[in-house]
Amino acid sequence: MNMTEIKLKHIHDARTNSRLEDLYRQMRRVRTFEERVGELFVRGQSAGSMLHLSIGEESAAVGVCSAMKEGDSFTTHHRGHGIFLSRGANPNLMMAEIAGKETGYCKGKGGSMHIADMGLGHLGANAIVGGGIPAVVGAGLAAKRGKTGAISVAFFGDGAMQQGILYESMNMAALWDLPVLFVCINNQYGMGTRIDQATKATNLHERAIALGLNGISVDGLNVETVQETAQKLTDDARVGKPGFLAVSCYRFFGHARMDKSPYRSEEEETEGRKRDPVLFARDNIIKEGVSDEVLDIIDQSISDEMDSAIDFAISSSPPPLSSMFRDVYGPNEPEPEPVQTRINRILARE
Amino acid sequence: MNMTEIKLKHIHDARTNSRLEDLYRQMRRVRTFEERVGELFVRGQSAGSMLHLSIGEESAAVGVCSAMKEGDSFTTHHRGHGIFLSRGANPNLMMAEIAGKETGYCKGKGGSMHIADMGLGHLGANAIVGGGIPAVVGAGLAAKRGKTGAISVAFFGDGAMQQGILYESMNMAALWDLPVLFVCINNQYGMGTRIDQATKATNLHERAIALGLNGISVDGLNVETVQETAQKLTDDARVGKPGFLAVSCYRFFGHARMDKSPYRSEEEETEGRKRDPVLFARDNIIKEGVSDEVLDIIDQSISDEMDSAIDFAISSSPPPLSSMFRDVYGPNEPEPEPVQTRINRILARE
Amino acid sequence: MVELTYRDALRQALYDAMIEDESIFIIGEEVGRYGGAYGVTKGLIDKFGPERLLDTPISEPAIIGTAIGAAMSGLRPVAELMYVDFIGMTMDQLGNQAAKIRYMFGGQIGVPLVLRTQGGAGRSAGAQHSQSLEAFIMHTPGLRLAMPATVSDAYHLLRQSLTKPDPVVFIEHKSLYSLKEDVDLSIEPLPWGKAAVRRHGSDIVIVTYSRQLQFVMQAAQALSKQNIEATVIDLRTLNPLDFDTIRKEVEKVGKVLVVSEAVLTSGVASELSARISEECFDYLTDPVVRVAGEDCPISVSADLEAGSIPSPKVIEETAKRLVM
Amino acid sequence: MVELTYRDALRQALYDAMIEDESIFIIGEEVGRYGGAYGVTKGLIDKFGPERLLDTPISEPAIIGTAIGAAMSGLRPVAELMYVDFIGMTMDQLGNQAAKIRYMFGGQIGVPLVLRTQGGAGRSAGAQHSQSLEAFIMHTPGLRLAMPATVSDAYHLLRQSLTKPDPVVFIEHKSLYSLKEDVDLSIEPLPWGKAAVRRHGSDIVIVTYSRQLQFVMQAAQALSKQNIEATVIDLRTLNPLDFDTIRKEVEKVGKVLVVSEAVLTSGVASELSARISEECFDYLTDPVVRVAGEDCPISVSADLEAGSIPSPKVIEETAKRLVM
Ligand SMILES: Cc1ncc(C[n+]2csc(CCOP(=O)(O)OP(=O)(O)O)c2C)c(N)n1
Ligand SMILES: Cc1ncc(C[n+]2csc(CCOP(=O)(O)OP(=O)(O)O)c2C)c(N)n1
Ligand SMILES: [Mg+2]
Ligand SMILES: [Mg+2]
Repeated sequence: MNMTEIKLKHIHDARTNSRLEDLYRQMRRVRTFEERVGELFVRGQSAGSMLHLSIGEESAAVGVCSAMKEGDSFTTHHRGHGIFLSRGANPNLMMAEIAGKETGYCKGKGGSMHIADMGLGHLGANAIVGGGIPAVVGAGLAAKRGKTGAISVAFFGDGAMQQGILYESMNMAALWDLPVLFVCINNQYGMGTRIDQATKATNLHERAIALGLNGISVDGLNVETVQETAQKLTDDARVGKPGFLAVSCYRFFGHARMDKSPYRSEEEETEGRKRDPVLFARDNIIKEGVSDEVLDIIDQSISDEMDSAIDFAISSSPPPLSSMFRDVYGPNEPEPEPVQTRINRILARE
Repeated sequence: MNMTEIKLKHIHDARTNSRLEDLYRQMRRVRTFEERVGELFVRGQSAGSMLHLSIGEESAAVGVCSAMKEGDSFTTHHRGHGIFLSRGANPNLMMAEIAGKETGYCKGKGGSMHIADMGLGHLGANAIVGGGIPAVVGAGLAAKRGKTGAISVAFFGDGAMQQGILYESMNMAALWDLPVLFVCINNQYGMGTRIDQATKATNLHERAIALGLNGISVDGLNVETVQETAQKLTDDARVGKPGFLAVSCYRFFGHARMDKSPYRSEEEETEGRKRDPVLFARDNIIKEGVSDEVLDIIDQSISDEMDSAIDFAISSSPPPLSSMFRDVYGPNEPEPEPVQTRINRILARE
Repeated sequence: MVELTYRDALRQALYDAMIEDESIFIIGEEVGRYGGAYGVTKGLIDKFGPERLLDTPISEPAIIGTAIGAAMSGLRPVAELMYVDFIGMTMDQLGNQAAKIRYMFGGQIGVPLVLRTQGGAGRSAGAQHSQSLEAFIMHTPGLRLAMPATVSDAYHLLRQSLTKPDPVVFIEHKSLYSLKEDVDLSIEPLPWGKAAVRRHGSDIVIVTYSRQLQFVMQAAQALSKQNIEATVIDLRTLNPLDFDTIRKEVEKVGKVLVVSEAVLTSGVASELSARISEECFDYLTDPVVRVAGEDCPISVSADLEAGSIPSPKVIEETAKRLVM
Repeated sequence: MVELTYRDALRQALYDAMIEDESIFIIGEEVGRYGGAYGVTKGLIDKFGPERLLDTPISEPAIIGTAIGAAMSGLRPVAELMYVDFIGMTMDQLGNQAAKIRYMFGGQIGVPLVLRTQGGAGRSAGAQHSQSLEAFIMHTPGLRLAMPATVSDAYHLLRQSLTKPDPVVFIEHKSLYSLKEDVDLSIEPLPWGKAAVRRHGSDIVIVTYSRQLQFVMQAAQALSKQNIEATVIDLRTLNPLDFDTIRKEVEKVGKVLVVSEAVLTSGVASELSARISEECFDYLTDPVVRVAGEDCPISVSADLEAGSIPSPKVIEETAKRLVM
């Protein structure tokens, strides 16, 4: 135990950890993790520039995930670090994967947009907008058939609300009474397109209702509201009443790390960032009588944890070239022939 | 003029032709046309067995089409004979196309499921469920930009209600205020699947409303109701308020000519066929005081017309083999090379 | 020996596999109550119930996506796509998801789904219901591809597909469903991934698969009457591709015809022709000749339809010219 | 002569064409206000307004479908698909509708749309954002296919595409956008459908297209230092395919390398290799060799990514071995 850990333990022993404090801690972990991902990029250590940070969206990830149970499964969109972390991901393995390293969750082959962990029920992030949505219908089918009591949750952005596959998936989930929840993290933008530039129908949950699902929209400022709503919807889903939840929040930064968001005004951004679910929770905890200092200690310990994740990622090696043909097919199955092997054979004919 | 024509002219001159009588006449033309298509199949003269008859659905075709104007465009699904006919198609050219003959609308290359006539605004029938829907968004865009005052109407079945592309298309039409109408001919079945086996949400228009469109469901028994509702929706569409209309009816016969509908009971079919929009209209006309005999004469003239269509189709020739490579690309563009030409060149090397 | 149709053999394979493996279920449009658009799954719902014969709405992309999620959750879905012509709606789920999940996620999990579908011409079904689109699958690493040409293979390849750890696209041919053969299903089948030499001859090698095998065999018989003996290779699976068998036969003979119903340009015949030309270069006495579908859509009119794919006559004549 | 990037040349082509032809409009995700994911359409909205730069929701199938309907109604849409990797969502609209409408409807109407998209590796964008999927297009009769490799072609091929009566899929390469060249756009361009011989040599012919032209030219220079002179053919359009130019050059030299970034099996390189082997059989002294993408998904990790596509070094060494 280092000093911070000792202090934390002391605080923990001294008083009952409130639920809000726990939610705060989780949101802070997401926030700090994402900040470190940004640093990884600045240091030139991330695999590519396609890094989508979920800063500003922490309440959606944490609020919904805290209403999920062990054994539940989920898929996420490209902006899924926070969700995965909230479901228990190891930040070291995440950061290593984002850096494209062999020690990462996917051996450095997937990266930020294709991260997964079957052990934690993460059936995969997706770089195709809407691409991961129907898989939860299948997972829901399996859970229903196996009577496992598990649910499966699809996380996606407001942009995916205009992808046809969402409607097909929601219709099937309703038709078959599946333990499935669809969660739209409405950060107001799909790249540079504001939600009202993508649709006239901004009351997103109405679409789900029209297809026969439970449908609710909720303001994401207060993580407790999100958590409670999600709890209701997951409870229903668990007994075969599929649902849809839209959590509105604000994408604090650009779409990806290169995007400076020239398509929106500074005033809008300033206003948007005021609706900070992490600070909002922090303020409420303080109102409950917890001191700034205690929260600072929590923050510091998270900061240390994420620093280690960066160190872990940077000190790891990229996957070797020899791993290129591994895992295209299952074990003991015929593998692809490398182009070079074929060329050698052809040219060695004499 | 033959005898029937003279009689008809006489009747016409004698009294004001009611709107209902006109709608009846059109529905009867569809009904008789489809009956003849069935005969064509029985005689082994149709191109393939993929013939989808719209018997029982005449009020949807006629009701909506009579609310359309010259210059309007439309696409249909695979069960579109009645719609095309209601928009003014020439039965001879239709029947020839259905028979796969060179004299048909598409030179015998398209057939029943790929029939079209740009002159009448028919942008094409489609063998892909939902495949023709988004084209009306494009046609609507063009009409809006050109300020033509035209609308574009997509006709499709209840089965297409579960295709994602419909939602994408409706969303765009609403977003851009396009002169577009989506018409679902809800004949209760997609092949052997009853509508409530395909979705929990059988109030189909609610989905359109949730996306920001005008949305109405109407019973298709009375063609006048369909016509009036369609008139309202086309009027709105014409000024940039896109709409959706579901017309409920019953598919009297099997999905295609080979299908004997074993998946539904005879009682259901008997009940369903009682809801016959053609007979319903006929009864109402008789109630208005027109005699059976007058209607019989109308029917007979239509029967003659459709007999001629059959004769025309049967006496026409199939397209010559030489037309195979025509119209793959535009005029004066490089054409595909026939396999045989290539083989000849390769084998003639010595 | 029993006489079975291709359709019955497929149904039998599904039946036997479902009896043995509880995790198998069938999902698709009209697979249950209706029994499949071509009758392959007819009656299975009576035995296995609606939970294992899941009738779906008409939502092709989500059907495949659902099968993927189920496969990742321990089930073994057999998804049916009514026509291979609709594959263009599902290539994202198939090519970007199913095919890549094992690889992208570092080998954590596979997607053991079988996508059954059917293709090909022969029923005047028009441009959108008559295509042969196997090249899309063969060009997508991560997807296996089986295309049975015989009744026995309809059975065995489907059984084998249902034991594979990876997504298998299984393409039947609509004009083969009523094909009848006497088969003994208890005989040990060829291993998965192995081509079958259907006929031995010393004058020419004809490489083909799916329905064209029937046409090629007809042509080979006609050739035989003219004292031209053809070796006929039926590939059975295109991924894995049994190139060793092709090489062995080609090296013996030096003259090769590749026959495929699909559109010629950039089709499966192109891959086969290229590999043979590259790898058997010193053994070829003549150019490899592709007999394939015309580079145009397929018309509804029967003559044009028949004319746009290889015929026994064209195969025979091309082979003859190549040999002489 | 002005120095332009590939990106700028594309923008200039759109600009010039839109000035000349009022019916042209651009439709796609982020094409207007944002200026395109790779900046190609940046600023055009200021000149042409939101009616002609139509930002869409994220609805790929309906975007293509909308473009089809607009094209059939007298407009000339340029639809942008942000990544060619998403083509699997749109292949139905593209392959079953756009490609077949003229034919199915007996020549009544064409679908003069241009689908601009970009593909290829080079940005650590992972398995779903780095592919080269041109074979899907080349295998679909009715679709034209252009893939510019130079700044000048970026301009001219796009201008030419915008005059064609049929759907043109126009695939840019993400790693070429910042390529700079001195160009004089007023010089009469090569005709549409004609390949360019980028370099003449008597030892080997290398056939390629898109970004691999850059790699091939680097390899050719390195080879030249070793007294091996390569003829380099840049195909420019894959449909139409200028096989006459290939034939002419191959007949002179007899040794051929085909280089493509796409996955090898059943890819465009297969078609090229097959045709060359069949049609130039008597002129080939050696087998045609394909240097192409590996038959596996593309990793996000930079080394694996680079290793899974042809490199100048591999091209150079393969050519050398073939010549020696
Ligand atoms: C099918 C598909 N279309 C387009 C893209 C490009 N793209 C990546 S993210 C994105 C915006 C997505 O917006 P949203 O769903 O709201 O998620 P957010 O980025 O806001 O989290 C777009 C258009 C893609 N990756 N996949
Ligand atoms: C994309 C696609 N999926 C499936 C089919 C097969 N199919 C043809 S018609 C049909 C039923 C369509 O039902 P509906 O839309 O209600 O039209 P209806 O036949 O009742 O007029 C099906 C499943 C198809 N042609 N296209
Ligand atoms: Mg968003
Ligand atoms: Mg129906």
